[in-house]
Amino acid sequence: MSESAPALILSASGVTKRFGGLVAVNAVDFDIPEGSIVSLIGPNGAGKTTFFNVVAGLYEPTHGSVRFMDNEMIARGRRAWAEPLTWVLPTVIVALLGFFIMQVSGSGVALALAMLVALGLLITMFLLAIVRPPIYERMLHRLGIFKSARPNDMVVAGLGRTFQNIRLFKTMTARENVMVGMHSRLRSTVLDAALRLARHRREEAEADAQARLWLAFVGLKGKQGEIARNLSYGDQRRLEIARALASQPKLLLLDEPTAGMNPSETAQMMTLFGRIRSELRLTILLIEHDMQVVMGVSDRVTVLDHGEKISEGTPDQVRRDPRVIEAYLGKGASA
Amino acid sequence: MSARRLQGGSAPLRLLPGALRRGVERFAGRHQSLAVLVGVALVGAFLPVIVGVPPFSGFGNRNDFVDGFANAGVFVLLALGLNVVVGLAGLLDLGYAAFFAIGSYAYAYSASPFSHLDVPFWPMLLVGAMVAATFGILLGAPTLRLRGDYLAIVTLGFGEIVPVVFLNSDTYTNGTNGISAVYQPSAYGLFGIGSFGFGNPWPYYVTVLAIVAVAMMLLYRLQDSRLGRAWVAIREDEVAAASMGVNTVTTKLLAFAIGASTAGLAGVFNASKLSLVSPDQFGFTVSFTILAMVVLGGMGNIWGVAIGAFTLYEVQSVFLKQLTNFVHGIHLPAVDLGFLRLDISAIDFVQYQFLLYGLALVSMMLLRPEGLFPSRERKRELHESAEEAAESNEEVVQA
Amino acid sequence: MKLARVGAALAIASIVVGACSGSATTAPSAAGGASAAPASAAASAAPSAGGGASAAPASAAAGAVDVKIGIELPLSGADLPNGEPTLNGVKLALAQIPVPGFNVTLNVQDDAVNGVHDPQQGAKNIATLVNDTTVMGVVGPFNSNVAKAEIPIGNAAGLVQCSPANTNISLTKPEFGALDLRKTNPDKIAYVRVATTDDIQGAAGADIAYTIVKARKAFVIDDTETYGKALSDQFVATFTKLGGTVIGGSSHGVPKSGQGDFTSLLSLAKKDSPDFVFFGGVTATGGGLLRKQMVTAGMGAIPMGGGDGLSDGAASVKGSFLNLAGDQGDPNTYMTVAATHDIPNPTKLAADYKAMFGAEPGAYSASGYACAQVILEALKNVGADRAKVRAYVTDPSHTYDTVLGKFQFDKNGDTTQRIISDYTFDPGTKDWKFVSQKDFGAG
Amino acid sequence: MRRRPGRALLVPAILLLLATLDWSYMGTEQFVNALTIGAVYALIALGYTMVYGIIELINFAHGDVFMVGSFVTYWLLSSLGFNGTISDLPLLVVVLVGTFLAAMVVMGGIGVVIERFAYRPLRNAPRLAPLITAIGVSFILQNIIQIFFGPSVISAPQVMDVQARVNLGGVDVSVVKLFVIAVAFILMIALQTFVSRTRMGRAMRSTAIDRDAAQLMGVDINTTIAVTFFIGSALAGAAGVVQVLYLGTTNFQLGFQAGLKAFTSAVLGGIGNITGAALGGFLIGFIEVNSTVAGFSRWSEAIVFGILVLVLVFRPTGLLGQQLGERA
Repeated sequence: MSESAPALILSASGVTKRFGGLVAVNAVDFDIPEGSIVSLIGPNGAGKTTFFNVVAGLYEPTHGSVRFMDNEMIARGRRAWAEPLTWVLPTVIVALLGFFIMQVSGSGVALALAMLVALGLLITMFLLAIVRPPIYERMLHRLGIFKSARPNDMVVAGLGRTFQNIRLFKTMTARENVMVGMHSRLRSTVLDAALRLARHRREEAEADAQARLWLAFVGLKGKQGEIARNLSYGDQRRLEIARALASQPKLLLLDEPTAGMNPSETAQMMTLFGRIRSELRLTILLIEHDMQVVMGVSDRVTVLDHGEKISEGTPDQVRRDPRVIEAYLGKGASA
Repeated sequence: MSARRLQGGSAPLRLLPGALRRGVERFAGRHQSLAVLVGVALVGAFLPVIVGVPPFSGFGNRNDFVDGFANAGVFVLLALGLNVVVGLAGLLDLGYAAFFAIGSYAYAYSASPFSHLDVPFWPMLLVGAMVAATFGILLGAPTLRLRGDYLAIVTLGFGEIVPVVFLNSDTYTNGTNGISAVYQPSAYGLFGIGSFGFGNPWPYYVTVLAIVAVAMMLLYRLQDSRLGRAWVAIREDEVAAASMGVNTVTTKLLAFAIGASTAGLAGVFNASKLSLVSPDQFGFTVSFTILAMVVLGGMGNIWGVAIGAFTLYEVQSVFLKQLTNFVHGIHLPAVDLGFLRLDISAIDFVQYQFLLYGLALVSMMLLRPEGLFPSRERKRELHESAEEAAESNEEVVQA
Repeated sequence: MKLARVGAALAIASIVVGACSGSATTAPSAAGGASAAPASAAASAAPSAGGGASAAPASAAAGAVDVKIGIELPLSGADLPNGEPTLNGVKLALAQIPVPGFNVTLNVQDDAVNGVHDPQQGAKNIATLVNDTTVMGVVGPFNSNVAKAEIPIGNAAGLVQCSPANTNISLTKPEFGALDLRKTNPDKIAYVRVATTDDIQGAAGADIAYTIVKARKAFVIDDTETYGKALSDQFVATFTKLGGTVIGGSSHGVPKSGQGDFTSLLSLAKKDSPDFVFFGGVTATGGGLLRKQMVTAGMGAIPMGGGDGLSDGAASVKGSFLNLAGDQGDPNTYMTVAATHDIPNPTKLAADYKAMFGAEPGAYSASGYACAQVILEALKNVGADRAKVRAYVTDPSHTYDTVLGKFQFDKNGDTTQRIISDYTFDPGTKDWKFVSQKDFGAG
Repeated sequence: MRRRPGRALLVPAILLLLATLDWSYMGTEQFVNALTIGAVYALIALGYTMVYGIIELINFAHGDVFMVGSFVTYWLLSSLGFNGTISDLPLLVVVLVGTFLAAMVVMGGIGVVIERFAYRPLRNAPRLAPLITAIGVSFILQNIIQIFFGPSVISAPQVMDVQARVNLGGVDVSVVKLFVIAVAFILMIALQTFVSRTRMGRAMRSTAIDRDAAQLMGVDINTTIAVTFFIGSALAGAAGVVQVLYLGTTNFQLGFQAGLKAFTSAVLGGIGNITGAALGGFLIGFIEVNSTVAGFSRWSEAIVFGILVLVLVFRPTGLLGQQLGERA
């Protein structure tokens, strides 16, 4: 039973997203137990994709927060205004110190030195702010400064996603698309690449091999050389999944992966989901219109309508929920 | 994959017959960097020879040409750098000359009687590059969040501001007079050359060749790396790239920094060759010229861009002059439209090089956005085996 | 594919030949110079739009030694009105002065890029002229920042340059860093000029304002460029020294921005009601616009002055200062030229010039003529030898009797003739009218 | 170019605010100068903002359209034999109206042609392509002008008496400047009404908001975009006429700087927003004049572009613009 599922991999509480006047998502609480397949359904414009994008770090929520792997990752920024101060303050302090020393010792050298150091500090802080190494993040944390995670942060934390309207790198080959997916797992730096260090060459070779494996996994064996643009629609969907898997995520967000597929393709997709879960032990969050798919694969189903959660539970519970039926009325076909 | 990438752009290779060409490509595949160096060396050796034979020999003597080639080398460097920003990462930088200026001033300030710092040339190559890179980051950091076209404008503004700053901060830049008598590189007596001097263009030519060769080699390596893929990914679809774990900010900044540092190199070399740096050398026309070179050569294609830059420079500095002389030689009748008088035989075509650039930019974008050189390869690659196609990620604008 | 094979052959051949050429060319082109001759001969005819295709004197005897005078001037775009009359001055000199035993032609190089003089192009040009071994001396450049790029090259090559128009002090005077420009051979200067320097011209401007116009309160504007700023700064210095006051204490810089709109600056000036406005700059950078907008702003009655940068012909000349300024209220526009006006025989020069080019001589036609005279005289005395020509020209002991009158070059290459001529607008002829000239002596 | 009924009042409101401030340090004349320069920028900025609003293209050539407009005016007036002030009022009115109409129609036409041949083929190409094309077009325009009229500055006939003054609150103010400001305001109000009241205006707004949806609703996209270009370029043409009336000079490089500053205005006000563009234009005018008054004339350009950079960095949507979508 999914109720007794292990620890939550992701839990969103009171997530709200406004665009100007429009409330796309309204105070949605949402939990994903580890290892489960959870589906998010709802009529068009119910705010599914918006919620999705909030979770993926693409939108900053207006209210509420999202915990991922036991860390608060996504929420409205706190004390964001204070961050620039951390860049400037050290500089100012050193400069003042310099003045002080000059007053005392009366030597201009001290001031000049201090000024140089100050400038150095400014630039270092600036660079730190850009690269955002752990030290910097920890410092911000200590100062109570919180910035909502960006999409790439979420990927690093272990979240992979696909898009409703396929967003592959069209002019790249399938293999390169997957290798971009590995980006956050590869370590080689500019220097490694420029100097062609052994470690860089090794990493590239491994990445190449791995990419082929991922392509094989989703059933694109031998197509690694194809330009993404030239792949068939179904293959593009598979490639997107392979690209997402390549980042070795814990949680996989799939946005209508079977949209526009014929029954047989859809069936293959569903088996793929099964394998992703069984062989890779991944948790999956699924947005889907095709009720067959939803009811077939998911442990839990959540229904959004007009940005609000109107129902949640096992597929059967949801199917019987009158509010869901009401929400879907008029689109009886899918109900 | 390197082989095909090299072939993907390397126009000179087209001269070779099939078998030999394939051989070269196989070799290039295994030793790409070496191949680039050899390629540049061959071209470098070829140029001074070809200008010895008619019709070129009629346009001026060899030393003039070599001097011109050395100047062209500067633009090749600039184009290579801008190619990283525009061609690979897809960030339209319209203020690129600013980094050229920063590199030039960095050298002029630290190696001229103006400051009496007298730092030698060779270390300054690196320092200049680094200074330019730093400014690249400092400019990029706040602006890279912007969408493409906004970025273009910000960089354009930056490109306008920098010369004004150099113009008005007399204490450090000698203001409008510029810094003159900048020291020339010194080979410390090697090859019998102390200071490079003014009379003999060959040391400059060789130096710039070396710089270009190394730059191209490094750029190829980066293009083949994780970073190169990330650049193209951002160019293709920034949101998707970010959602695949690419840190768009740092990746773009690296593109900016690397592009800027190349411009810094070019600046240092140029300042040392011209021995003069003044604010009026770095107007927007320079930025746009370089952009035209990149677009013409084929955005994202290293060899193509290098050739595009060289061609365009020679066209404006040699061909247009000859054309002018030719047209002045034959006396065409003047077109007379009332008070509008268009006397073709009085036109100085050198004056209209920007018309040429304009036409080049427009027709390129409309007819073959992938640029002059890569296109043929790409078309073929698309029809060849999948593995062959593997490299056509070099062109920027399709989809 | 055939073509491709040929290409391949070429490519391979090149590797071999390239290697040889590399070693061969370390000695500066001997053959190159010769092969360049026809081209440069063609070039000499090129930029001179209309008038005097071949400048070779009629008296060119067969078998005479072929030598050239290099021309390095801005000859296209906005700078053409400056360059062409100067070039024509040289042509006139060549046509009139017989040089027995020599067949003197020109090697003309244009340093304007997109219609504006460009140091880089200048440097390239001078290198070209150095490589043309038949060039004995160069007339030019016209602009100071171009000169800065060229002087070191000429100095290293020992090719003498005579500038008809450069006025920037730092080009020659050691105390302003000129030695850095001639590092290679500090003792062998290769650059002389017949025009006197900005410090004197700026002073002359201030002198006009103070003594002739009787102005006490001046508003100074410069175009933020090398020539203009130096001029303005000197004007400010002298004018205050004479006892006048400069509004704001210094010059107001207006970079040559697209619209050339001085309106708000003039409104600013108007508040302090100046009785003289000085513009350091050239027509191309806003001289004419400024005067025109002064009139618009109701300041047409206030005299305006400027340097020789405004001296680009009558109101009939399209794009000239007077043409742009229009003729409302201009009688009190003044302009100085860093050259003598009372040349020994002005009418003859003007007549000959008109006869040959069908136009009035420009402000620097006579200077160009004089430069040519200097080089030709050296040629006559020492023969076709660059080094000797340079030595002769720069020898302070030689006195030259030129169309500008008698003068020498001091040890820095500056003319000893420090005369500034003042001109004003003449509503009758709609052209500049000579007012007076002042000799600032051998200072 | 979203419709913001309330905001139509913003420009007058803010100008009123500016007027109530104490400008004594700068004086009425400078105030008028600022308005005049601002008016020119605003007129050009409108073109930028409309085109951007509807096809999200920064039309780099727009500044040069303005430049060409000034040359058309010059050509027109001088070929009609006018070479100075026209004292006869009726004739003057006729000439002015005629010039404005002619210049606006001609430039509008040129704008449409440019769109048709340079931009339309690239409508679905990636962003870079049309941007680069626009730069190319700008070069081409400049050089065509240079071929016909030469590189040097041109002195154009000023048909209005530039020295005429009227007394305004104890200060003599140039009539030409007032005329320029008036023209600018009339055109802006006309544009505002056109966009908000007419059918074509609605078509433009809907196309700007969602091109595909508009197409589904039966809006002819090509015509709508063409009309947008026509109007934008026509306004630039009007600015060209103003330039000649006001400064009486022009040259082939006029477009770059002016265009850049006008674009800054558009961005400052919030690109895609007509009222914003007008507002931005006047603000830039004030910034420029004040930097001169404060004695920073050498820096004025750096200041303007510095502001551009700052605005784009801290509020990319400008003063009146709305938030953009995805962040990445």
